[in-house]
Amino acid sequence: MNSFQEVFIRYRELMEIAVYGVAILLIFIGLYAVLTKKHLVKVVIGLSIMDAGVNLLFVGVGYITNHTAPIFSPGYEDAADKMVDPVPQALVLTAIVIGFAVTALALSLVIRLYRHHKTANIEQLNSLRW
Amino acid sequence: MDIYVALLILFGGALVAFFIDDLNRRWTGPVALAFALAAAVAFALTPEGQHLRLSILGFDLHWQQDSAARFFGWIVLGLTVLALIYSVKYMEGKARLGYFYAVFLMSAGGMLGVSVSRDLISFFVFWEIMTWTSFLLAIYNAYYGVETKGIKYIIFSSIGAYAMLTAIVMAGHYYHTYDLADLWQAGAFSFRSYWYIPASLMLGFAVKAAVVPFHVWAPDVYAKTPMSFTTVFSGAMSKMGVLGLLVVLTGLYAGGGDGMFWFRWILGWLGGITAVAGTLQAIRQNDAKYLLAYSSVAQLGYIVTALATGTRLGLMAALYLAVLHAAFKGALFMVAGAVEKQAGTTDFREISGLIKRMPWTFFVALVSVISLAGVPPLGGFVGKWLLYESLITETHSYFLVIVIFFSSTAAFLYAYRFLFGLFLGQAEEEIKQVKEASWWMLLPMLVLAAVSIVTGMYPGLIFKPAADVLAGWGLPVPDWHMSILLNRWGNQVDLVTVGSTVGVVFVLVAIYITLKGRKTTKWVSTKDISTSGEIPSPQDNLTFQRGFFKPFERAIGRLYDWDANGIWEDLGAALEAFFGFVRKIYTGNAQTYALYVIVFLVVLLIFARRIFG
Amino acid sequence: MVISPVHYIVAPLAAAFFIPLLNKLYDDAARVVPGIVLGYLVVVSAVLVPQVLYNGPITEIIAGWRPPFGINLVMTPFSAILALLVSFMAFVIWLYGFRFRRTLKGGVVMYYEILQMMMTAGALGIILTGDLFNMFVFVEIAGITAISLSAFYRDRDGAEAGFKYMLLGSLASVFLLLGILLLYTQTHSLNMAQIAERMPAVAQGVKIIALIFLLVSLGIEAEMFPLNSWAPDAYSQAPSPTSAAFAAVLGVAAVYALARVSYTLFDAQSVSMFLMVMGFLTMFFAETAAIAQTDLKRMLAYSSMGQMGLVMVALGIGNETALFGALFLIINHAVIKALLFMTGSYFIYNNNSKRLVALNGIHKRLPYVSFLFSLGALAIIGFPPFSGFWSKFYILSGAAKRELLPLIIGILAITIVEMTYYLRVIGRIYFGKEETEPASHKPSINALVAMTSLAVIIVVLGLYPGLISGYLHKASMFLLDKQAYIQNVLSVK
Amino acid sequence: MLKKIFVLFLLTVTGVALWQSFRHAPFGENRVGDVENPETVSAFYLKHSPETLHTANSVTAIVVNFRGFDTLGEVTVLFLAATGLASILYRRKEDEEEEGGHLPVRVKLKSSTLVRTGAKILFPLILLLGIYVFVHGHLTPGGGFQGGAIIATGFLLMFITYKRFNVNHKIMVWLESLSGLAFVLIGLYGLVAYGSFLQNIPWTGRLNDLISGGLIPLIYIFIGIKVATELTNVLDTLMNTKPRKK
Repeated sequence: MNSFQEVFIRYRELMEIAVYGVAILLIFIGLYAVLTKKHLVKVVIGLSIMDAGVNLLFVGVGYITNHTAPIFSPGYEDAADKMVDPVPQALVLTAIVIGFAVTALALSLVIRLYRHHKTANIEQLNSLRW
Repeated sequence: MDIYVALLILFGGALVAFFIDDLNRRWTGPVALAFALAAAVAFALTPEGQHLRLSILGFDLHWQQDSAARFFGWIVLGLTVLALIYSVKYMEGKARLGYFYAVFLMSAGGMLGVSVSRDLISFFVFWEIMTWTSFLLAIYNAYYGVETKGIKYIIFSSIGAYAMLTAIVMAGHYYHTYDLADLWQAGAFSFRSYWYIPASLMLGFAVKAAVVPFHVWAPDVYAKTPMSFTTVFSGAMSKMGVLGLLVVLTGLYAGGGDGMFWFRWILGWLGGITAVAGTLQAIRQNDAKYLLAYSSVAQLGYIVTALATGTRLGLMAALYLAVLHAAFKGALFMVAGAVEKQAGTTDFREISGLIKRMPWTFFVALVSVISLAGVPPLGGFVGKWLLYESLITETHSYFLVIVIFFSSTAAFLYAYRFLFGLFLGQAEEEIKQVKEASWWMLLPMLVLAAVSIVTGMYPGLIFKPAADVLAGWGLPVPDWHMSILLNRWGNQVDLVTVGSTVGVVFVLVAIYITLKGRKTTKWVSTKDISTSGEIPSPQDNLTFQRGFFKPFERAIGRLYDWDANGIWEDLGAALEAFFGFVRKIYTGNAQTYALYVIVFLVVLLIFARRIFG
Repeated sequence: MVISPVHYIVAPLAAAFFIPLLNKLYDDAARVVPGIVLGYLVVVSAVLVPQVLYNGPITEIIAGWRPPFGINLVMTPFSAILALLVSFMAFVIWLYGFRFRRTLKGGVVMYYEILQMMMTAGALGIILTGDLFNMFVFVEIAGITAISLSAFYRDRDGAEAGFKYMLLGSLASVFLLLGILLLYTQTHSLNMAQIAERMPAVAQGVKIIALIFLLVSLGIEAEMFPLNSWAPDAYSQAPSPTSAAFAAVLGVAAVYALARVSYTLFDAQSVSMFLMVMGFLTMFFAETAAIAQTDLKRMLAYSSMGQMGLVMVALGIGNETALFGALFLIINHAVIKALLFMTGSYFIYNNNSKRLVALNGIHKRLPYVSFLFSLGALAIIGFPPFSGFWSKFYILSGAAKRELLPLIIGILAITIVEMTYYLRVIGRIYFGKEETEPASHKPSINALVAMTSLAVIIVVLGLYPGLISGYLHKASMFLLDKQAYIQNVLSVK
Repeated sequence: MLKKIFVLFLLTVTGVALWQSFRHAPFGENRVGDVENPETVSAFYLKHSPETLHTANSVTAIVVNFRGFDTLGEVTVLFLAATGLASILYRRKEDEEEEGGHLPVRVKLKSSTLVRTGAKILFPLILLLGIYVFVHGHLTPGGGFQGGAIIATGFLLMFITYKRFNVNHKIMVWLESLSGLAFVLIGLYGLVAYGSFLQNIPWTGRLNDLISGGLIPLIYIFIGIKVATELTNVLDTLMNTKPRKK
């Protein structure tokens, strides 16, 4: 047991704040950008940051103190009960890809909008209303 | 013959008529007529008392050919057949005939269905069919403002229909049945248990019967629908409201008649007010069609008042007037249609003196107007008599009698206006070419006029089926005689004597006038009467027909300021403005939309336990 | 190969991957293949739905791992009927659009066809899957196709509609992920049956918050007020067959997801009030906004939102009668709204304008299409004898059973608003004064077949609802029976 | 300003709610449970990944086999995003005229010699790394998605460096379609042969062998190819200013 792990166990509370807190903060920041930034690309960036936050939350939830990556490399064949939860990691892989797809699509829409409106200000996009 | 045959014939005929129009436009009318006749035959052949029980979606539907079904069914089918005979010529050369006849037949089918339905589900289904088909006919004439006014009819009808629907689902919940007989048994329409069930049912029926303040849809619709359908519209469809009210009344009687007092009071007065309002409005109309339309509203007011008494004579009066109103108002709308078809307009300011051009039409108009005014010896008189008698001797509502009496006296004014405006007076140059209507149009008019004449002498012809209706549903039945009216003090009137005396006098006078001829004088145009000191502009039509009853209008002047129509229109405009304001929440800004989502989320999070706890 | 529910997903997927290749060899492949696939799905439904209805639910194992561990597809009577509906509607919409898209040139047709077909596949996936995260994946498939299709016309408004949908859709997916994650941390499972089984042990606080996240995210997809602001834009800017599919395919799936989450994962009692209130508000705001629209497709879009609101109200009422009504209404809404969009698009096509004013007197140019539109309008208002009446009646009866008199009155009052604007349009079509007479595009034969078949369904179901009512009763009963669902899924070996 | 404060308030409430609810799942707590008698899905996967599937990387086992259906959906999402992107951004002659012809999508500046030479050397290495990653997806961290993404970055490098660099669309379409199709077909093979879509073949080799895990490496290779072509396609569409060749 190295010193890092000792520190970790002692300050588990702190780590919780660090990991969950950062993840939630990322969601927070992303949402803030989505809700207040006027530039379309910034809004899309906000969405990506949100995605990142959620993904981090996924990975954080799957973590188990002192456990290792869920890979049965040579020498770790019987270490199944010493591994972290692999399911959130698999899910996060899917979530990342989907996040990427949405971001790409969003950017293409931004390009399209910019071509038509000659501006990327989100407040200018209100020809459809009521 | 099974009970559904007549209905199937009508609805099938609608389909056939719709598609046959594409083949040959000339066949559409006769084919529709043939189907209506076939339906009438089928209806006649259906034995009394036959039941039909269906199950649809687990609801038991119940149709019955009882005396009420026959009574109202014949009003519907009789008028439909006559109106279709009339339509063949009246609608000749108009556009969208397939549409017209198909919807006409469906509408008749809906009304017939309402007449035979003895459970609330099929009653409502047919009621709605009748409503939307009649709406499609009401907007048939393209010039009618569909965007605003045309929609008024369907909105009011739907308010009524949905009030009914509310009552129906609630009744279904509380009593686990939709069958009328069971509901009557269970006292579902009593005001004691769930007062809103009968109340909202009656609201629904009152709207269809055009009772104040829900009458505003009626004048426009009656006047603007093609006259051949207005006949049915005013003559038969409004009677479906009467049928409905009768259904509720039956329930009240079955439940012992408790809690009836205020219902009787309110409905009776609403009927009285309707009668007065309709009459007063009719007096100042300048268009024969509008005059008749308002008059219809007023007549329905009498019927509703009669029903509201809920007494033996009152119920009899209501049923009797229902038939008579169908007869004379049907005939009068046909007259208006004939004049419109032949002379091009029904505006009093445009035409006058048609008597020589259209003598038969005039005869029908004369008979029907006399019957409408309730003057002996024609049928209308008997109905009025019964109404007064029930109000005076049975419910002692003397104020209401005064109101009704005022209204039916004032009705003389518009009755005269109608006759004079269209037929009497001096004939203008431009109507010299007008010809009498086709015999296909005159025939149904004469039949309807005959009903007024015959019932004037033998009202028992209608008393009998009406008494059957009342007896069949367990309502009180008065004594009745074939041609003798009784009153409480034992006096009696022999209607045959009265009728034949008046008839002989009428014939003698007619012969005298025909033989003597009328004096011929050089008259000036009625449309060029000099104004006292005022300078008329060229557009002014200076006929004396303008402001015909000016003094009368002046006398009751302020009453006209109460315009229910305006109130409803303001309400509608206010609602639309409100809706227009509400939809501004869709601002078009993507960020605002995202903000809505987050606000919604946060509200849910804050009140989480309250909402989902 | 025995027909099984997985065909619903695999056939469109394989076709979607295959079409780009085939399109190189044969020009029309992109237009024909989706039809074959969707037709095949209808056949699959025709085989599977009777099985499900008579022999009970089918649970299909995927990758050979039994339910709580592997992903599985569950075909309950409820989802089977919706799957049949969705695949049939998708096929009809494809048939309708077959020649319509001749106007599009080149490779674009291929993109369009793939996206449209995959939207159906996504919706079917949502309906069939028994796994919560898998549902998220399918929601995303449906969402991404829907966004692309909203912006498909590449004009200024299309891109705007797409962007709005994208923004709200991304929020929805983030919330959905958070909800799934919360449930996962508490129940250690992603299988809906197992989550439902373990739900009672979950702390109330977490449960409610997870529920809120799921409801908000599915609410966005199911067009719940105030989350539905993307809908009018997307519906009105998408190509018309897509608008029809939004209502008939995507809407169905979204409502299904909402129903499944609130009925199976959570307690129907606790969301009852919420669904009723929000459904009613959805109806109110949508229908009142519709009345002032000047654009036909936008009007239809708002009307769609109103119908979804009514479905939510019915789900909230939550007794068997109301659920029957809800299911019937979903079917009606899909069929009728698709018909309205189809016919409406011919009006637009002929006028080169979406504006309502342009509809004046159009029945002279398109008599049959106008007739069908009017039929649809009358049906969706709920006039008997069309099918719309029965669903409304059942929902009201359900409300009456819970003695919710104000709700009944409210629904009916809003129906009057709805009636007003639909009848105004009918009035315009038949009696409006015609101003111009541009060249007329008569509907092609395949579109006529598609529209007529929908109209026939409307009339037949209205006159003889007994045709399907037995199945719908079974389905709605099954939706209410949470334990049966859990049992069925978890007992599979 | 007021709006920003309001937004901050909203976000605070959301954050607090999230924080509160994730407190119910303490960080680092063992929620997997007993692996030998699995109660949770995670334990089940950890048990069966080495025992039944003989796949060293249990995340890969989950992604490709246990929850392979998700992955199929995920690949589809990517495919659909590429399709949607193409449908939104494809260019016609008319558009160019409408929009004034030129668009500053491709980098206008010429890259320096250093960059160009470096890219030339790095590109094959990046491709190799990508291929390595997805071939070893069942043994080491990484897999089809990661490998595909690495390959796509190689193409991105080339796109940025060389203005005239173009991928061969024909090959791309073939690769893209065939790899996707292969994934579905492998799944269908499971359905036909063993009665369950995507079911693995019984022969799964030995743990930690290169050829082990049954069909898992094969599927992951196809996923890798698919992702690589898909991402490259997306990049190509986003960067390309010229009308697509047909």
